[in-house]
Amino acid sequence: MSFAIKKQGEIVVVDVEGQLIVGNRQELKQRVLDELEKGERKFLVDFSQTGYIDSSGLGVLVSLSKKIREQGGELRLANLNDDLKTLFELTKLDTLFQISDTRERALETF
Amino acid sequence: MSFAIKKQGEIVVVDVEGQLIVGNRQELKQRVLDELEKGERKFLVDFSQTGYIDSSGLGVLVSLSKKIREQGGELRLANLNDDLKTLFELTKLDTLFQISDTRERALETF
Amino acid sequence: MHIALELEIPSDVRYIERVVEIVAKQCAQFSYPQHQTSLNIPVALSEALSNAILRGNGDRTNAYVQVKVDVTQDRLILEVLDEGLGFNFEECLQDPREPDNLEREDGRGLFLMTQLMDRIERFSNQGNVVRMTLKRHD
Amino acid sequence: MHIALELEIPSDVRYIERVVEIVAKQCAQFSYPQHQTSLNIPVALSEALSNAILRGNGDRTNAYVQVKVDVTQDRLILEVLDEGLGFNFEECLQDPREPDNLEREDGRGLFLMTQLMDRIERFSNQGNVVRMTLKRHD
Ligand SMILES: Nc1ncnc2c1ncn2[C@@H]1O[C@H](COP(=O)(O)OP(=O)(O)O)[C@@H](O)[C@H]1O
Ligand SMILES: Nc1ncnc2c1ncn2[C@@H]1O[C@H](COP(=O)(O)OP(=O)(O)O)[C@@H](O)[C@H]1O
Repeated sequence: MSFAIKKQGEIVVVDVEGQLIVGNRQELKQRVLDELEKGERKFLVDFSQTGYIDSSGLGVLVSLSKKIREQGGELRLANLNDDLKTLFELTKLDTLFQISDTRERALETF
Repeated sequence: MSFAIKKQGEIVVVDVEGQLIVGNRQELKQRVLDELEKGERKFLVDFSQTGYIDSSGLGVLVSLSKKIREQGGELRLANLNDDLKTLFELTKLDTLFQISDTRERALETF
Repeated sequence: MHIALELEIPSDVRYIERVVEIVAKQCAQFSYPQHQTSLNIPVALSEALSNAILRGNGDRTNAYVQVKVDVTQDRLILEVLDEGLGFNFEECLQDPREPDNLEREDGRGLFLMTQLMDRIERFSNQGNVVRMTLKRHD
Repeated sequence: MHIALELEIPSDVRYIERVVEIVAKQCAQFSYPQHQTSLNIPVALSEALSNAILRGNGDRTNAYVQVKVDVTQDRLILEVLDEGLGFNFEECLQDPREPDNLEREDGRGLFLMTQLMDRIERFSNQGNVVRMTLKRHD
């Protein structure tokens, strides 16, 4: 599991490779907060390479989203497979995030 | 696990794909004996696609080799990986069979 | 065919991913449907494991977590054992979908376990045991 | 980390390949060296299983074979249980390398088990048990 962070235009795109779980969510949190600190405001997390996400992974996304909103920014999500969609629906987190089917779409509409 | 049998020149070549074990050795035996019945005399078993062989698989090779010899023919082996070589050495069956490193070599020297 | 698997790991969240992989592979042996081996089992088991490690064993650094798996063609039983004092499942279970909870960082673990498994039991047996049962849903 | 696995199969040689695959994968989890997971374990376990099915259970068509696996970083213990009356291992063990035996079709199973494992024990415990121990050899 690892995170690849790169900038596309003015959007910070994070690829989550592997699991997003209690063992590594802290790393994701810190890396996104570092970018926020540096002044970045638009964030996209791409799950096309993600396995499963546990409740603490979901929790990190919720808390990052809040912190980013407090700074006038936004965190969006893209490329959830069917399992991940189910997970967001079960927890109603699909109502909290703007979720795009593809990365391109998410980048265009930001 | 399956067996592919084809003829190259006057040599019947048998590819053992997967395991050669108690559950499928009977099939190998029958198919080779059918060819022997039809008048074939030169047989090469190629193990390049083989996983493991158990004692009943070794037993079938020994008994086929004997039956073929009794008809004035020969059974040779090719492409044993390191594990299979160890198995033949442990049981001294490497002294009973003519074993070639490659199929080409086995075909040439038959 | 019937498989029973027992694992024991140190109380450390870094083992979770490996345990989940081993258990999910075992169920794949029985050709459980893909959404169960890639969503229900991994997520519910991760939740039970991280609770056992962080809540149950907590600061007991020499403690262990035991996982027992019992699989047949029809159903999977997962048991996660920690060395803690146990807890009241019903009281600790919250609904993270409620407006007041939706933006909270924590409190989704037990809820996800109930949603992703067919049955959850909690009992004490020389430590705290959470037992989860999943029927094969094709 | 420590894994214990128990499997129960009908007394039918067609299950052997699947059981071997499950056990070998479990050992691969502990990164046992490749020659052990691709030679020693598969062959020794196949031998014990086919003896349990064909010799131990024999014509008992409703009988089962149980396999218990206990793996740690350092060693693997395999137990194969059948419902037969047991046998005298030393007396049944032959040397297939002797000139008189070299061209025999059968009689290599117990010999291969002793060659491929570090230790073999046979005892009775509500049926016949063959226990094989393999140390990790890197
Ligand atoms: N194994 C356990 N041992 C003790 N308490 C537990 C255990 N599992 C869960 N709990 C209790 O249940 C609460 C809710 O758990 P959960 O829904 O997973 O949310 P979170 O762990 O994020 O708080 C925990 O905060 C804890 O008090
Ligand atoms: N599980 C078992 N139950 C009863 N007898 C057994 C068992 N395993 C082995 N034996 C005896 O040991 C003999 C030798 O076994 P083995 O070396 O595997 O050769 P093979 O099975 O080819 O005869 C068998 O023929 C059988 O009499």
